[in-house]
Amino acid sequence: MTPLLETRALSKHFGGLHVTNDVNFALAAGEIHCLIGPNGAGKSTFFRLLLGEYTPERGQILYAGEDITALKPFARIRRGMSVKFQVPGIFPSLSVAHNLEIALQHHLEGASLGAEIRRLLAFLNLSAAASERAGNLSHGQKQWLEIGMAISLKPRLLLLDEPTAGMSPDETFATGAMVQALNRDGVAVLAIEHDMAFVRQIAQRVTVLHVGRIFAQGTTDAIIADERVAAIYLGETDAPPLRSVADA
Amino acid sequence: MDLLTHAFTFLYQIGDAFSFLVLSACGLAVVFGMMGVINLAHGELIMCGAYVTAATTRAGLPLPLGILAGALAAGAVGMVMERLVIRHLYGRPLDTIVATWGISLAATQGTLILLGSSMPGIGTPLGSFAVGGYSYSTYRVVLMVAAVAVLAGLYLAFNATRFGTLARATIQVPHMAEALGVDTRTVYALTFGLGAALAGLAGGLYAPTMTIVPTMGTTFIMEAFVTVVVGGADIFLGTAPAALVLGTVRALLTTWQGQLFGQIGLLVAVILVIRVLPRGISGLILRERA
Amino acid sequence: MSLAMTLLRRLEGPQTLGRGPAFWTAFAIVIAAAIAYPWFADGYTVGNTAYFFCWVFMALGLCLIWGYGGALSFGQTAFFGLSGYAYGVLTLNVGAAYGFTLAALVLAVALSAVMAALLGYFLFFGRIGGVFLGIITLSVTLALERFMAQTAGPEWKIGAARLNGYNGMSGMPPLTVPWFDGEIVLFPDVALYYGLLGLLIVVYLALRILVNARFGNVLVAIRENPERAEMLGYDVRRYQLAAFVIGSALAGLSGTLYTAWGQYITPSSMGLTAAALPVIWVAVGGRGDLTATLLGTLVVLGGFQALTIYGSQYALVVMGLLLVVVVLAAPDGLVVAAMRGLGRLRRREAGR
Amino acid sequence: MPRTPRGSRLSALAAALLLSTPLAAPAARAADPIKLGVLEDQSGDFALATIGKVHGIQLAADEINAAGGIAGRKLELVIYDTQSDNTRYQEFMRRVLQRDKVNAVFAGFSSASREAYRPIVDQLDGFAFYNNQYEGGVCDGHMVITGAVPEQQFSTLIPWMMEKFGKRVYTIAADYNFGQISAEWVRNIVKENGGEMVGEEFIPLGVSQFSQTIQNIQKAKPDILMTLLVGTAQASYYEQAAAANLKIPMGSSVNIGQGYEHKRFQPPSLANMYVTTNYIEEVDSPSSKAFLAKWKAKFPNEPYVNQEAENSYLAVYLYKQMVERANGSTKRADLRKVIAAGDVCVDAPEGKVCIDPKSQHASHTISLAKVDEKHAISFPKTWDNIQPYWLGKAGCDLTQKDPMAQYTPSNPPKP
Repeated sequence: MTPLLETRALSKHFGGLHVTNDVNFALAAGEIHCLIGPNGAGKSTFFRLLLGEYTPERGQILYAGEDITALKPFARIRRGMSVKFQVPGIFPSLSVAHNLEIALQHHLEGASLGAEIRRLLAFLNLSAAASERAGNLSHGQKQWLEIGMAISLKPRLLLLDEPTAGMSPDETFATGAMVQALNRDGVAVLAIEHDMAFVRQIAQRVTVLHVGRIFAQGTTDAIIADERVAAIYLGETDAPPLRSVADA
Repeated sequence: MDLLTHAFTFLYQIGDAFSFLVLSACGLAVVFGMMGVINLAHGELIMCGAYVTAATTRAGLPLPLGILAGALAAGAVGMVMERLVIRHLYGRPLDTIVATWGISLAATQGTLILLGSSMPGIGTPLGSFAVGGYSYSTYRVVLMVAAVAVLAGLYLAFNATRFGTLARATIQVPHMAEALGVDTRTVYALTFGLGAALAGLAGGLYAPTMTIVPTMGTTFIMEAFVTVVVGGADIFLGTAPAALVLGTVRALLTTWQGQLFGQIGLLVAVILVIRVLPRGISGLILRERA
Repeated sequence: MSLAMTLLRRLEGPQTLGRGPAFWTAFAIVIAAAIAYPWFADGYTVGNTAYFFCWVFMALGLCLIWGYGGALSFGQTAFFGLSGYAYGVLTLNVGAAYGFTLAALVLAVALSAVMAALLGYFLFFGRIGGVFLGIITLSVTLALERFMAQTAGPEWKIGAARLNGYNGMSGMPPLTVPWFDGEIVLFPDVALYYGLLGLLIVVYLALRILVNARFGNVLVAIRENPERAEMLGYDVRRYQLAAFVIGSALAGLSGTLYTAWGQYITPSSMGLTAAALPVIWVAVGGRGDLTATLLGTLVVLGGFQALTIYGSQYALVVMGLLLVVVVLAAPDGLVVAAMRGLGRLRRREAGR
Repeated sequence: MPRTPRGSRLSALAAALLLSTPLAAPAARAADPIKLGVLEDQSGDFALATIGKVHGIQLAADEINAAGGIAGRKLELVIYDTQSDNTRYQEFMRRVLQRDKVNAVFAGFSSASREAYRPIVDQLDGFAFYNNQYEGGVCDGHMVITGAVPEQQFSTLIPWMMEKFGKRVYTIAADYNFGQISAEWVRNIVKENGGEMVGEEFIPLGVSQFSQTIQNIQKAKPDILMTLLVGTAQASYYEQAAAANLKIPMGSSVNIGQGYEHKRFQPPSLANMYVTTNYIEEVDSPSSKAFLAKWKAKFPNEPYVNQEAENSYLAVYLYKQMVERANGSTKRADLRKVIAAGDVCVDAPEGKVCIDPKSQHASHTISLAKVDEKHAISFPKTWDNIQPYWLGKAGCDLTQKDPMAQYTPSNPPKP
């Protein structure tokens, strides 16, 4: 079966620094896949390549069998990809409901638009904050709002960049439940995540990136058990490398 | 006319355009490059420097000290401006443009009301020299030397002093600098003051060669902006090469087609450069180096 | 009736202040007052108000580009001048018969729209934003000004129309509306006033519909967070370009009307001072809202004129300081601040 | 082009509206003051040269009022600051004509400002005095122009300089109407007198750096340099040329007489400059001295009394004479009948000044001012009664026809 998303020999470098190096990656439809790796491993760059914010020097990106390497970001989104950024990407001075409306107006209008906004607000635990300025929400609520906007597009593939960053354990767990609920409706998920509890909660498969290359790949348990993976993380905790351009 | 004279005249013209661009732009470049602030009142700071220089020189101060006084006065005005207005607008670059434009309006007209429609000039010192049948103003050569000296001075200030280190740290990673106990507000204020003082210096240096009127800032401002935009955020890798390129472009176009083309050429250059190099020349150089 | 209700609903939305019966009643009263106004004012005052109306279109256009779209264009005057000159060239060559001045108006505005599309394509598809956008647009208008300023010679003419350099082009006819038994010349004063009032109401309501529609939603989304807007599948460049074209066409409309009003257009209407004026109007009134911009522009125009009359040489100082104070104390604009204050007051009254 | 609304419902409504407002002015009674609108730049770029114009009008009005007014009516001035801004001229010209209902307007410094208000004066049938030296060519029955024009300044200056210094002439001029048209005049007069143009360079307004220009001039080695530079930025030329030791005799129609550069710049940057002007405060005649004494008594802080200040002053007296000879009428048609008689003259501080009925421009006494090393002024020559001859010769005759247009030597009136 054709994978939903596939990269072939994908490479990107900044100056002399290879931040994505010959990555061959595949994601099946309906799968929840986590991308982990120490800081500077090239996870965010990989995401930006998938989204079209960066152009690769070499390699291809295929979505549902179609080569999308040269497509602009918005065109990829229209094909059924969707993203939630690490820093909440919302429209701060607009109301929460208005944020969702902008995401939903692609395919809905009038009364059904209003109904869908209400349904989503309930799903996101944000009903009470519907007319609040989005910029005034708590950090966790902003994350949820952005997830709500991302799923408003009815994506087949959802990219999540550290969806639980800055969340309390309760919020993290609720987020995991949300992701799983979406996945039951057939949405494939690719998530960058540091929180191993969260990874364990949602991931079906895990890929480890290290210095721009795929370092290991497998089921969650297998990866957690892999000593080499632990070693690169330990290396990181001892001496945190400076944030590179790639991660910024 | 022999080749040597030709070469000298051409170099003199480029040098002349270069020094004008560098001196009018470096203050703006410090403020824009380091702080991301577009200061539309830059021309009025130049005017302030020129007024103070002219006034003190007429009062009997030697010209170099007068120029220094002009730079210091403009720097002080800049610090006050930063404290009262700019400080409250960090992170709102478009609002800063609007506010500094308001300051510029009020300053020009306020000067007219307070000090009259013009100030007597102070005359260009140092006389002239001749090369191959042409005579040149010696002071213009001083201006070229001053432009190079200002660049060198800035390089030292930012790379060899504690202020420079702190300033660069503050600008690159503000929260980190703050965490390390740097008083970032003071650093911003000093940086803005430095930019203003450089503007005042430009005004002081050009005061002996120009009519001193409240609107004189506008004759600098467009060139200054063009240079900074073409140069990008870095003063040394941006402003200096940009001034050189633009100075050459302008000298060539002016020689070839007259002053109008020299002027319009500058504006077209800025449009093209932004299109091709959105981060200016320094962006290009930094990317190549990285 | 239901059509009217639908229309009314489209006029309201999160992108515009003022909604509900209270607002529209006030709106109707203001319109009625504006229609009755010439009965109570002298010819000069009416003509002067019509003159203010000429400028408002440019302000509304900038409000759309900057306030809603988040792109500060410092060069709207380029289109103002371009359309003004285009109107002059067209009417000086063809004349005013058969309502041609109206055709010239449309053509002149269309020219600005086309030029804005070209420039905008270059800017937005080149991903130029923030302060750089301001500097490029400013450069464009200054380059145009400097070019036009030196076209005094007899060789600079288009057909019968001499560009006439810095002194400006003059002698074009005022707007003329063909009528059953003759034609109405929209000279300043009452006839022009009603013409412009009608146009202003139409443009204002049309813009309200536009910004409250899907288009406006996307535009504010781009202002708030362009990356997120793109990641919701919107082609940010197209929306910015569309806003820029509409806003610039409105600047062109202002330029055409101004030229017809004074039968005169000059390069200095594209100069640095002129270029900054629309920014001031929009910033002082409140860039985030059409109504605020409309009111703010009229207040600032009237206020600055009054200052010049009564404050003489202090006018420019006051203008400059006012700008600084507004940016510092009421960053959303004076009218928006006042409207919010009013709303808060009313809520407090209601709460009691 | 239709000039008035005619036969339609809407315009009838408009007319009704206008009439219903209480503004049908009552016929002027003898005791009503005569109102003069004054639109001059008291702030902005041009203020330097124009504040004196307002003072000149105030001085004349005070004198006239002290002597009983014009035909028994006092003068009342309505003064607006136009801020060196063309749109302000448009706004305030409407205001003085429609709201203040002035009888005549004294307005404008730059030619652009004049062209901005002229359509409004024409449209509202006003009567305006433009009291400024300019590039010439305005043939408009609504205008009286008291400033000197190129033929008056160049037909005197250039032959005199060519005789004294040589026949090779180089022109640097501001790159706009005034500069281009003046340069055209220089070119024509140099040719008529057997001279040679060795260079011509146009400088955009606002340019303040002249190294290249100075070098071009050195290369061409002219005997005479005509400097037709305008504005405070361009004035920087003199300082820079002097610093580069450029010592070519300079001629100008615009410097000294307008912006008193010899007072503002450090000597000797303007040394060896020759200017033809109809008045500057140094003019050494009894009438000039008396005028200056009156001026300094009223405005002791005036930095300089330039030619435009005197133009403005004498314009009020010209207007006084017209009204008196029209038996107190201030109607434009009546005043133009007086002008058409061809002998409206006043004894101004500069000497005798008369209005030419064909062009409604003024004849002048032209003084040749020489600036020396110390920036002191001397007058090697004076020409009396120099006529603004060109427009009349080219075919403008306002006693016959009023085209309300501006012409240039290369774009003359069509026969």
